[in-house]
Amino acid sequence: ACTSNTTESSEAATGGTSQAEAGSNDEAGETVVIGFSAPAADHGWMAAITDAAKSTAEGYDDVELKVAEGTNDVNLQISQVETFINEGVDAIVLLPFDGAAMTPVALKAMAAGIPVINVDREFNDPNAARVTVLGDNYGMGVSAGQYICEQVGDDADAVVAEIAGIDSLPLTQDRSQGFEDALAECGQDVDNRVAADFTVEGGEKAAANLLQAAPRIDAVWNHDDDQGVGVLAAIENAGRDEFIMVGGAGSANAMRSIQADDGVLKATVIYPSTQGADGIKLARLLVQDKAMSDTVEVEVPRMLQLFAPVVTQENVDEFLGSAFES
Amino acid sequence: MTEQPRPAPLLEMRGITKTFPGVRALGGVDLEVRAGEVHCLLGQNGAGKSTLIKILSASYQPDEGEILWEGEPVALSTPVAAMRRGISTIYQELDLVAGLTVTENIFLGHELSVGGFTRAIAADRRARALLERLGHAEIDPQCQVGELSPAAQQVVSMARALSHDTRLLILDEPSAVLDQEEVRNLFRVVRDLTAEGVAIVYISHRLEEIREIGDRITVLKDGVTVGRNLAVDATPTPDLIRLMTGRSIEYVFPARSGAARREGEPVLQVRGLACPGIFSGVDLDVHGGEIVGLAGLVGAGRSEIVETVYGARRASAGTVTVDGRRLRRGSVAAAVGAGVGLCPEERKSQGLLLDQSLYRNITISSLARFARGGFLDSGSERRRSEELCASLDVRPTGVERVARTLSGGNQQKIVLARWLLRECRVLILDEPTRGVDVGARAEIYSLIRGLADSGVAVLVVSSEVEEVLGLSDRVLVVREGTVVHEGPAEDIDESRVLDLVMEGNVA
Amino acid sequence: MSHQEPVSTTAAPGTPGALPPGDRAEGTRGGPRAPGRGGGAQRLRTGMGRNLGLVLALALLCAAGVLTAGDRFADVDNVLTILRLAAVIGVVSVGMTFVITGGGIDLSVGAILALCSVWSTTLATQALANDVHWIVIVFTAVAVGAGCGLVNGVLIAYGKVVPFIATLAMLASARGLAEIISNRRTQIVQVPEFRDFFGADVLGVPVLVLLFLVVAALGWVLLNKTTFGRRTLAVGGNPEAARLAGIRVQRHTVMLYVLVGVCCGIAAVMLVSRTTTGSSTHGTLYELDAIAAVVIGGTLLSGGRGTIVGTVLGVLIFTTLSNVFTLNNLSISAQSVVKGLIIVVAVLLQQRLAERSRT
Amino acid sequence: MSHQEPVSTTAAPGTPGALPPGDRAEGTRGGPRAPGRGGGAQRLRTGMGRNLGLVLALALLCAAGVLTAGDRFADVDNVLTILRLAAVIGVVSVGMTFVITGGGIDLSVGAILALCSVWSTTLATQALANDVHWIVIVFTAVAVGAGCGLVNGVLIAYGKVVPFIATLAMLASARGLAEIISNRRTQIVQVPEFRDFFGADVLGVPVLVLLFLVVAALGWVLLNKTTFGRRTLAVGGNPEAARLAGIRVQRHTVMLYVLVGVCCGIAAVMLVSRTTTGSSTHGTLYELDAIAAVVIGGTLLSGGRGTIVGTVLGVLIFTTLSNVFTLNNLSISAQSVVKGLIIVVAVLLQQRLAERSRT
Ligand SMILES: Nc1ncnc2c1ncn2[C@@H]1O[C@H](COP(=O)(O)OP(=O)(O)OP(=O)(O)O)[C@@H](O)[C@H]1O
Ligand SMILES: Nc1ncnc2c1ncn2[C@@H]1O[C@H](COP(=O)(O)OP(=O)(O)OP(=O)(O)O)[C@@H](O)[C@H]1O
Ligand SMILES: O[C@@H]1[C@H](O)[C@H](O)CO[C@H]1O
Ligand SMILES: [Mg+2]
Ligand SMILES: [Mg+2]
Repeated sequence: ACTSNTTESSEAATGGTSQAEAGSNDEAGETVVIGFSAPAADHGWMAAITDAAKSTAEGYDDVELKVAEGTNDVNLQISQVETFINEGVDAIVLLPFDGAAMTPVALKAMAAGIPVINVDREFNDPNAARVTVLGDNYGMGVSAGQYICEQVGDDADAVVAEIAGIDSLPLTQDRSQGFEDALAECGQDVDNRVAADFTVEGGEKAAANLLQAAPRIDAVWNHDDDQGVGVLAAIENAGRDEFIMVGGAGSANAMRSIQADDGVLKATVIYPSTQGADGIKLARLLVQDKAMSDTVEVEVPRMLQLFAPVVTQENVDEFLGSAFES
Repeated sequence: MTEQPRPAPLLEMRGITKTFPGVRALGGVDLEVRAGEVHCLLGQNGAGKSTLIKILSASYQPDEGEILWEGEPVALSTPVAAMRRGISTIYQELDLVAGLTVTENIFLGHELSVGGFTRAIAADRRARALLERLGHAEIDPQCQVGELSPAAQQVVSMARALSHDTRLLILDEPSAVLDQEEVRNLFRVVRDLTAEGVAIVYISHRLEEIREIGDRITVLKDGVTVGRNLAVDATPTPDLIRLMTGRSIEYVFPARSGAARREGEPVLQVRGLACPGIFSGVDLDVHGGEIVGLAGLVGAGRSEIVETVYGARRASAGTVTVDGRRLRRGSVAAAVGAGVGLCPEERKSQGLLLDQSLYRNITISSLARFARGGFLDSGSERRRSEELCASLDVRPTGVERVARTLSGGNQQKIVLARWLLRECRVLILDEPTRGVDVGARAEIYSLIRGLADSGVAVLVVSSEVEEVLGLSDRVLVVREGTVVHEGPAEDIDESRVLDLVMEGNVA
Repeated sequence: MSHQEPVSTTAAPGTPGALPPGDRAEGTRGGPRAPGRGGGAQRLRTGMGRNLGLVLALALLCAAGVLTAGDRFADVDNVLTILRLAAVIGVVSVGMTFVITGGGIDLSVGAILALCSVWSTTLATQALANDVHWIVIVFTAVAVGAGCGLVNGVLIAYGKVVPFIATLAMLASARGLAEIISNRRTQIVQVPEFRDFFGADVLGVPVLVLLFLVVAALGWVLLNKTTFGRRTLAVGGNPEAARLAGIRVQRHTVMLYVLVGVCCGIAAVMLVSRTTTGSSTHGTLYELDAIAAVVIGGTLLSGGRGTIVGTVLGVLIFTTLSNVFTLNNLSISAQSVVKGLIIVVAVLLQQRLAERSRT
Repeated sequence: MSHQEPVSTTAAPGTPGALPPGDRAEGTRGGPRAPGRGGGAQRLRTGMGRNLGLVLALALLCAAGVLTAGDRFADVDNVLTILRLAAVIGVVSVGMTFVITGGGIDLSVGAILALCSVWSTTLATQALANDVHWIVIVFTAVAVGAGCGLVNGVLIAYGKVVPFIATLAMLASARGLAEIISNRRTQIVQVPEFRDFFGADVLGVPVLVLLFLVVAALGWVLLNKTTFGRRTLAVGGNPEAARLAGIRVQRHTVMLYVLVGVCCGIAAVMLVSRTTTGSSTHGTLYELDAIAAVVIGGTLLSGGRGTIVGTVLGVLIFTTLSNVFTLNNLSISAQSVVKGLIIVVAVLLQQRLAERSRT
């Protein structure tokens, strides 16, 4: 039931009050109560998700947003959704800590007639969500891999390294898989791989060790720009600059650095932090029984998969406006 | 007292040795105990008494030697094995679980139960019966043991021993925490038991008790048996002391120097001190050079009074002045700063850093003296501590030793050494000779007197009336938190003190 | 004997030789109790004084819930939501109460739970459960939990490794193993009977909540009415005295860790049924939550005193707190700050009340 | 000391009614040592026996590093990398050693570090530091750390809240506050002098590593050579006896928590310079890492005995471990499993060696 690959990301700026397309959809309707639950904001991207969702909701007079405590405990997150169901909210925007684990309670909400908008980490039952908004994790890996292929070419000795995010998340594995597959296309593979935890500190630690493990590197892909701040600090501490680095997620910091071309970071692949905000908008449309005005469909589509473009110095200006401040 | 018939002794221990790292606690000890007798084990602090009985109760394993039970060699490998044979022990350090009730402690390890479920009511009933038999029906079986006085805890330990089918009961310094009335009660129980054929091994430093209750005596010295199966009636006290110490010391108190002690301002002055529910209206003067004793029953509140004087408890009313300066209420640091020292009643829990070396225990209250700008000169700490230990005859020697490994009496000396080092103006001693042997007692007495003579004001609490009277210049008798008598020690005798503490209706 | 009988006294700052080490840890350690005041042990002994503060704290929380969220809080469904949330961590906490009462600690509960959840939901186990009976899943989870507990217990009791360190090592190993077994992928439960059984209600009460109640009740009986419980208190309060009383302290210690392991297994089954998944990330930081609930409940962190009722109240306080937060839409960061404050206030309150109830 | 010095002896299993909780926690808790076997307290007393196991464990690890990664391991840069990684957690662990030796525990170190890092890198502070001197950043971090420590200490010493609970509450509150202050954004340090100073090398040794060495050396002197250290041991060993010996136990306890707070402040400065950022996510789970390093090092978890050298060795073991793993490209999951095993083996080894060195 996939509908489209809209390039939505550039539209819903972090600022929230979306200035673009002030079509009839933005006219106030009946008040919509939306419950929002996401994992703990233990890194900048996740914090940005919640912040963008909140400010988007604030931009509408007809949206009342209830934000539950961010948590990495699925047991607690389930009970938060149960609370929303008990309260009888109009819609639930859910970024699950673990998609599969949150599926039963999402099904319960749907059964209770409350539409669920699934963001970022996918449920394992299509009936558990009315709409799914996904980043393209596999695609991110592919984009990063292709960019690196272009840069290192078919140099058989090239050393490619990867600094992954939290290794136990399915999305990390998707990203790594995409990266590996794209590299294989040009005869490369990952020579050194470490995993961090999406935090600055974790990135610094992992990178410091990685740089020791690999005395010479040609290209690095770092999954996440939050941890990227730490990765760059470690690279600077080690005084290394013989390689290029590609980031992930697309923070404003990273883009500014790409723009200034002041270091090894040459590109980043976008994973929009506005997915939560998209979720809020879609929830509002659903409840108010509106459609997406740019499609001809009468109903909001089932699934929205966001695009993972590569940002380089050439096109960075296009993306900087929508990037998240980590 | 009556000679038993001939069959093999109930218990024989032969050539028992036990070595701890660096210390040979037992170097070949023999002991023979017959059913129905009270067999006394005598010896100085550190002679090895507690170690021997711990081997008997299988808390330790001997390095060498054999144990015969009714003539048969036995291996006592676990405490349970010893208990099965009917050996029950009341340790010098009470071994109760403070958080459990009296009943729970009595039946710990052999609970009355059906299918794993405890039978609380039946156990309470039996506990009550045991306590009654011990003459302490007033102890509530439901009470938590941690709330009981040491004396009452002792009774609980006894009840626990009796809850087993006991054939040999070991008592390691049971009277140390008891007053005279309670000792009498203990002896009654002991006689009942021996009449039933139970054998008793009795350890005490109080020779008069041994005279009263004992049948035969084994004397240990430096971990070897030096006196074997001596009949109590036939062995004069000086002989016993000579066996134990190698010297002949009398149980004597140093002479009072008698000079004008009460002149001038008292060093320690207490006025109207009160602590709700415990004591009230306590006035107290101690002059430099004077020893003042507090007599009374266990539980009369003497420890609380001295602890409050010391600032370890907060008074609700009253003042304490030292050399004319008023002490801040409830502050030990203020008292110590003003030159007051306290040897607390419970040396293990209140006095010692058990897992630290002796010198650290001794210097802890005088650190400033060994420090320059906060940095310690531990060399001179050690040297001063060595000197003090030598002068107090602490054994074994070596100030790097860990306090825990010392025998009870020697631990007491370490606490004393702490305050000797500090050179106090006022020294408060709560039960200073509890668990201390005859030889060391005499030394401690003369040490206390020597301190007083050098101008220190000394306040002594003791449950041994004889000790209070013999040691002090002036005596205060405390009953239920009130001072009921005050006067020179020469003017009062033991029976009068007992009258006062029991009835207490005279001035 | 006359009324000044020492036996009936309260205790004794003057006779602290007898104070259990436990008491020190609560009262004295890091600051002695005020002179003339009783120590924690006796202070909190009476059922009333002991739990009064907790009940009050919970009542205040509920009042706050009703005031701020009205009917949305005081609603059967909402109460059931709170109880369902409490159930998983509650079962773990009951087990933790035993270990702590017995003088130990277990930092590995969350990791063991994860390992149990993963092991019992691997495809092989599920295939077996499909063929045989879903009870295979339950059995696997509990057996894995017991096994981990056994390892902990043996290391601690016989290997003489400090509990903190032994269980910290288990934390790392069990979570690593869970990741390896699951290949870091969430395991989805396919056995419908399993899901049906645990997802059901009995007379309107969810099976999960019933399970929690049963475990808590069994725990209460075990701790308070059996020789096992009695010995746990003794082993935690004074292990040497326990040994001299003939209790096999080492064996008992092993049993305590197996017990908490079994509780983790049960909790794993509950979480698997609630999420329909096994995952190596399940139960993260449950160790801190469980220990906090147990200690807030009044069990002595140093052993020798334990209370199941207190633990259950402690768990309910934390879960109700989360619920009230969710209902009130507080800022996420403010929630943590408030949580910290509430913990401190609850403990201080409980101490003051218990002290008053003594006098 | 002659070699049969009883200082290195076993504890008296026969007198354990009086065992301090300290000793129990290591030896007896959760399983008494066998009769005639040593308790922790004296066994590990001599410098040699005490640290031999640790040195050996570290040597084995290094051997493994050289064998598997050859020159990449035994390389000056790599050693400096390990030391730099060790520096931040090392400073925290030195502070933790004092708190634990003094009978407490601090679960809030990571959160305090985060709060210090965030507070000292807010725009206002940075603007101030730009105008005045970068030392403002350092000063702010240390002052915030000391303030948090003061709150912990007062709650514990005067409020009589158990250290575990008081610092757990601080953990939640400090991290929440850090999120509020930073608005959950990473604060990037703009003051170049700050970065230059801490990023520099002195004779080839990074300033961060030097700082760590200085803190460790000061800690060693403070613990072993001063009245403060001696009192810390007394307060941790037997608080009641310490009080009756005239030590102001409550005040001392407060100072210990302030001390660890200051260490967190210093560590925050180090981490800020290393990552060039302040963040509310800094220092996550440092509490467990620090406690593990301290306890592996040989400090008694229940107080009364502490060793800075052991702590430093403990920290080095953990950081070397993750370095060796990364050099070998091992998966994180395998790392966790092996980490758990190594913790246990190191502790068991240390015990056996220490026991042998006694006899
Ligand atoms: N914490 C307390 N609260 C209330 N009353 C107490 C407390 N501690 C002790 N008491 C009371 O104080 C009195 C004195 O106690 P204690 O047994 O210490 O006296 P003592 O004369 O020092 O006896 P001993 O010779 O055993 O040292 C007892 O009657 C007891 O009831
Ligand atoms: N665990 C131990 N480690 C080392 N030495 C010990 C240990 N236990 C006892 N000792 C030593 O063994 C000797 C005998 O001690 P024990 O406790 O048996 O003496 P005691 O006769 O009971 O003395 P007291 O009358 O003072 O109680 C002492 O020198 C003591 O220091
Ligand atoms: O949590 C993750 C990471 O922050 C990543 O950078 C984007 O995807 C989110 O789900
Ligand atoms: Mg003895
Ligand atoms: Mg007394």
